[in-house]
Amino acid sequence: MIDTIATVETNRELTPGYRLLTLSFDREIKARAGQFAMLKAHAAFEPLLRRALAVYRVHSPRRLSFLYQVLGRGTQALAELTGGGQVDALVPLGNEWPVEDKAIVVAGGIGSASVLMLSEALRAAHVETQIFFGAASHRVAVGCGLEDFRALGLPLTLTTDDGSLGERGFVTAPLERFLAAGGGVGATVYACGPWVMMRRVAEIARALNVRCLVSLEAPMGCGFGVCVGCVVAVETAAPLGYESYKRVCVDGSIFPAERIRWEVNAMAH
Amino acid sequence: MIDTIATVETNRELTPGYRLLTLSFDREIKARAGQFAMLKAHAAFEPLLRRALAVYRVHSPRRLSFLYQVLGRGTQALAELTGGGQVDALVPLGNEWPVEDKAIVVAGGIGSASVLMLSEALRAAHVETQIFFGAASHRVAVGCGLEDFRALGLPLTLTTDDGSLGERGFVTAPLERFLAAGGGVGATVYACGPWVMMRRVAEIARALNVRCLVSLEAPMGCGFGVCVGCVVAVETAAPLGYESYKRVCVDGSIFPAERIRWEVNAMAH
Amino acid sequence: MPEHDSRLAVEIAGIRFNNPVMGASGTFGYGLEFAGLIDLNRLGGFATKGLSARPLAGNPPPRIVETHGGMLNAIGLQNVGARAFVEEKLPLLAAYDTRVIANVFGYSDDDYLEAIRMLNDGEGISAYELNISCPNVKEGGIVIGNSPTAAARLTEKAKRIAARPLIVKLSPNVTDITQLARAIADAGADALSLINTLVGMAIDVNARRPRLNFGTGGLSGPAIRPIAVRMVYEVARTVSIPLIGIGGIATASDALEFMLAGATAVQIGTANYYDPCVTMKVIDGLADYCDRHNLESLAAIVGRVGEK
Amino acid sequence: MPEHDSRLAVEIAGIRFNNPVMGASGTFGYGLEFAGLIDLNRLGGFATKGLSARPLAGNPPPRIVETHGGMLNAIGLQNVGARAFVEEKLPLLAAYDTRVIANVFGYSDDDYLEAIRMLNDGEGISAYELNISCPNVKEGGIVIGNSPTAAARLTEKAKRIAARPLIVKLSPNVTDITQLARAIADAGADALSLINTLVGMAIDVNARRPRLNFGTGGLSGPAIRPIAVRMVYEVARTVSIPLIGIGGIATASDALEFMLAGATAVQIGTANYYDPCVTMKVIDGLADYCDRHNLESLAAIVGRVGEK
Ligand SMILES: Cc1cc2nc3c(=O)[nH]c(=O)nc-3n(C[C@H](O)[C@H](O)[C@H](O)COP(=O)(O)OP(=O)(O)OC[C@H]3O[C@@H](n4cnc5c(N)ncnc54)[C@H](O)[C@@H]3O)c2cc1C
Ligand SMILES: Cc1cc2nc3c(=O)[nH]c(=O)nc-3n(C[C@H](O)[C@H](O)[C@H](O)COP(=O)(O)OP(=O)(O)OC[C@H]3O[C@@H](n4cnc5c(N)ncnc54)[C@H](O)[C@@H]3O)c2cc1C
Ligand SMILES: Cc1cc2nc3c(=O)[nH]c(=O)nc-3n(C[C@H](O)[C@H](O)[C@H](O)COP(=O)(O)O)c2cc1C
Ligand SMILES: Cc1cc2nc3c(=O)[nH]c(=O)nc-3n(C[C@H](O)[C@H](O)[C@H](O)COP(=O)(O)O)c2cc1C
Ligand code: FES
Ligand code: FES
Repeated sequence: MIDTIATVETNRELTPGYRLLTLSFDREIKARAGQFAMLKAHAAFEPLLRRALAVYRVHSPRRLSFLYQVLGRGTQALAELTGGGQVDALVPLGNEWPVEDKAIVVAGGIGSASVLMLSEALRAAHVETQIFFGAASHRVAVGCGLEDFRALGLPLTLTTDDGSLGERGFVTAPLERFLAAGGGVGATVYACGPWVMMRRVAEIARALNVRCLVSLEAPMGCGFGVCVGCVVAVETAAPLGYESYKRVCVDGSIFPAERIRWEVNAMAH
Repeated sequence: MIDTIATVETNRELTPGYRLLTLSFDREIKARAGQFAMLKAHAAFEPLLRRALAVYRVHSPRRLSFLYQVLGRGTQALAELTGGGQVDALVPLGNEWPVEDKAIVVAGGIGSASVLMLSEALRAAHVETQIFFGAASHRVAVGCGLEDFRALGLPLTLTTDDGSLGERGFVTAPLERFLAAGGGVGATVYACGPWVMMRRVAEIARALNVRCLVSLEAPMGCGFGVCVGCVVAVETAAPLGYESYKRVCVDGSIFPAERIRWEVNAMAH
Repeated sequence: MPEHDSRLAVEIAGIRFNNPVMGASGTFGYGLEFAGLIDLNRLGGFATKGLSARPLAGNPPPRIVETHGGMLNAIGLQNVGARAFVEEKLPLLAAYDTRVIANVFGYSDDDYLEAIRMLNDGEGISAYELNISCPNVKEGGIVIGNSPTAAARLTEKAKRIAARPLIVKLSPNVTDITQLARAIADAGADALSLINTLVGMAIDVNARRPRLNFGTGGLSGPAIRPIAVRMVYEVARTVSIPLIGIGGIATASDALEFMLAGATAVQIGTANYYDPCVTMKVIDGLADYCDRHNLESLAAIVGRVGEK
Repeated sequence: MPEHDSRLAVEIAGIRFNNPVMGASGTFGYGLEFAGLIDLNRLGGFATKGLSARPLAGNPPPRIVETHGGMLNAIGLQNVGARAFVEEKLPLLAAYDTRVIANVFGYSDDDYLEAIRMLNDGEGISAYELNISCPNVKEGGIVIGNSPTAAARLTEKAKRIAARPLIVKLSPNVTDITQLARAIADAGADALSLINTLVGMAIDVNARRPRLNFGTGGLSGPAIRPIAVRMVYEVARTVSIPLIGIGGIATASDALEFMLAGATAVQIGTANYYDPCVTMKVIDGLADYCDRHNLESLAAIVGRVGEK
């Protein structure tokens, strides 16, 4: 974990509301698939807190990219950055996706940012991999890095909510058909996306007895385990004990889906 | 007075810590010498309040320049702007410098920004004009627009605190010699600069019986007369009456020097 | 005259406001200062600068200093006086279709009553708003608004002579704002507005002096909004008279937080300084919200924050 | 071990701190979380996460939400418990040359005393800091820290059994913080720290629910600094025991405001989240200030804000 000021190389809009930020670092960053950074425009006085963004790509140990959706004040301030601009960065953070023997990658919306490096790693390890990629529309799919996923050459099933590209509907529909048809035997499902999507993926995987890992999102105060603000309720032996909550930033962001008490955390989403 | 969003054409550093900002407007702005604008980087969430900057130049009714020193958070946020950036602007504000028969212009530091247009107007009206231009150093003098003043071709006396250009010392020294030698007969002194400089200019002018106008600075909440935060204590018939304080933004920023109760306001500077 | 969006209309103490958006006292002058910037006829209303029985000069500068997310002010209640307001400002306001709330203050109960009597003579005032966050000179400098007993007593006296509905503006510098609210409601106030500024201080570390001439000042702006929303939420669950929410409002979403917490209307203060057209933008934003949420009357959401 | 700048050393209740900069309770974990980020040996000290007699799970999410200039938190005091702290965390902290202040809380006086007894067994604790901003279940949910009598009584009991100097941390949610401070000082506290968070609320206007699961939360960060500085200023003029200033500190200049107002030392909270090395930067900035102002001892400026 390194706290440093990185320099913006490029900060390119892919489609309206979606951007790719490439940063250069003064030191080597050992970032693995599934890890994230806490970032903030250095010159911005507001908002105060850094924002969690998954490491999208490691071009070299000193050059990382982040794919992000422009939502509120923090990502808006990032979107204002231009080449040469400075970014406060704490990186790398969180645990990593394990590479298993057979893989089903499920990306929902900008959740894709967390699984491109995983998909690359799976391909490099010659793991049998199936990608399910869902987005709201054709435009959003492009913003969520569709072309980068297509370039991997792995089998990819695409859905859009509005049917403007691929199958119409949610990504969980073709996933369920695939698993129901036996596609999940011996596989691990890796999911990252909106809370409701991950919850549904978890249900489907559990019902069909497929192992499932999810990378969770939570509002983060610090990103390094100290504020205890980013917790998620997990199953424990002693229901109301000290172990009832886990920090997404250091105990995750990747968790086995069956550990998550989806109904408790639902209030947060 | 127009409240609008202006677009940055250029935002050029003249010397470290001093910049020239050129804005284009969607409407015609009728700005006169001595008036100012309240400006803020549109996309910046902090600081909240706009900052007062004198209109340095009117290139055309839709194109104005501002010369500013980068000090705290507000001017730092302005300094981050690049071409195409947006600026919240309330303009024009305050009263204007009257053009009289004989003129002595005194600019101290970035106070110069308020008197370039005045000097131009005086020259255009063929008024006998003498400029006194003081700055901390050669570098600061350049940042305060020295070249633009020199280009007017009017007689100009230059001082720097460190002697790196022109006479060493404060601008009030050659001014006092000039007035003591009779240079002020029938003239109006127009002064803008740091509080202590204006106070001293006012003393010298009063002692030598020369009319003196000053453009004051004050922390401003609104710039259009409503917060009553920018006041200056003035001489009144009834000492503690309602009329004891005048708003710099709408009653000024230009005042006859003898109206100002310098010792009361000194606490603010 | 603009067409008003009837979905936005609200009523407080029998007064109908075209929409719930008002300018807050001390930040909206006498209203007229905004005539060149916004369409005053579109505004729900505004509270005047605090008016006292006699004109006041205010404090020496510096009177304001910006802080993170807000500002401190120690204006010292500079104002033309209640009499001059009635004679010089009110006639000019008659040209506009908006609700004028006269904000009143004093350093003793009698001061307040004297100012109210002067204002009773004025035409075109919709209500009075008592600013009770001033130190009471008679009671050894305690702030009336920090003492439920003192505040209730003043409310009762004012209500007796006031020719218009009486709004009392609460100080947030208290341990339990519900106790204060209840005492004032029981004393007969028609509505409550909250919050006034929080007492704060900023120091120039190089000069080693306070940044304000007065020493301390009132903190306002977005920085205080969470405190204000919480107080409105608590008071709404304590009294049944209508509330006007104030504190750091700069967007329609901010205004809606207060309405959901329990305010029937809102006042915008500091944001007018850095965004002079903010009131118009908030009104537009509230209409948008009605569109998006299919509301026939915005008033239906007042106090409707669920338990998350 | 780093060389300490002797100009920065301060003393509180007989404890020497290498410099006046500490991490604030609940924002600095058990200190160890920062070992990879800063040099803990350079730190004046830190207050641990609030420790209770028994471990606590804390509140369900969401627990935090950012606001303008600050954040609201309703962590629910999740902690490992005083016993586990003594057994598992303290031994690891022995490796560092910094002052450890154990922050203690409970829901009743007995809770507090039980936790203090457990901590009395620990090695390497320099002082206790009582967080009295928790609702007292026994007294019908009133917050001990909002009642001078309840706070004084707890202070007295705690002082009697505490094996280390006792710092009491004040709640800012009160009408008159000097009254609270005086009661606690008279009851025997060795020092006071202030301020804790202000109670606030944020609402999701689309979902029409509070943004925090708990409903309300504690407001911290630069937004509250002016309120905190004012309270330190007031309390410094009321009691003679040393003060530790807290609230929105993010720079050396911010820390100096508190020292000039009357604080002997400071604690930094929220800023650690967005600037994990902030404590080191503030220490460097204080040394710069000593250089620029020719100070042989920074302690000389404590309380020295003039009248502007
Ligand atoms: C480990 C991790 C990795 C992430 N990686 C990426 C990434 O690679 N790319 C990317 O684009 N995003 C990523 N995110 C999400 C990203 O951190 C948030 O989108 C970002 O913090 C939002 O900040 P903001 O300032 O834009 O929005 P805010 O102003 O903080 O909020 C924007 C809007 O979203 C709403 N909102 C905020 N948080 C939540 C929430 N938790 N649930 C529902 N609504 C919410 C707010 O109400 C508001 O309307 C990641 C999050 C985590 C925890
Ligand atoms: C009518 C008018 C016209 C102006 N025209 C120009 C202009 O053309 N160009 C230009 O550069 N500036 C001009 N100024 C001054 C300019 O407004 C301030 O420099 C600016 O507001 C500072 O903002 P900031 O955010 O940089 O600094 P802030 O963060 O507000 O303050 C920066 C530093 O300066 C100190 N400071 C702030 N205000 C004062 C004060 N009044 N006296 C002493 N110290 C202070 C602060 O303590 C801080 O250290 C003008 C001011 C007025 C009133
Ligand atoms: C400069 C200034 C002057 C104020 N004067 C008054 C006043 O005269 N009477 C009053 O009741 N409130 C006064 N207030 C308080 C505001 O009406 C409002 O309650 C407070 O600022 C919080 O709202 P805001 O955060 O939107 O500014 C003043 C506020 C400011 C900033
Ligand atoms: C997430 C969070 C948790 C906190 N937990 C505690 C606590 O357990 N005990 C305590 O005394 N103060 C606690 N505080 C209060 C801080 O110690 C500090 O008093 C307050 O945040 C103001 O300082 P700041 O503005 O620098 O954060 C907590 C603050 C935050 C933000
Ligand atoms: S974000 Fe602070 S503990 Fe996880
Ligand atoms: S700046 Fe507000 S009245 Fe002058």
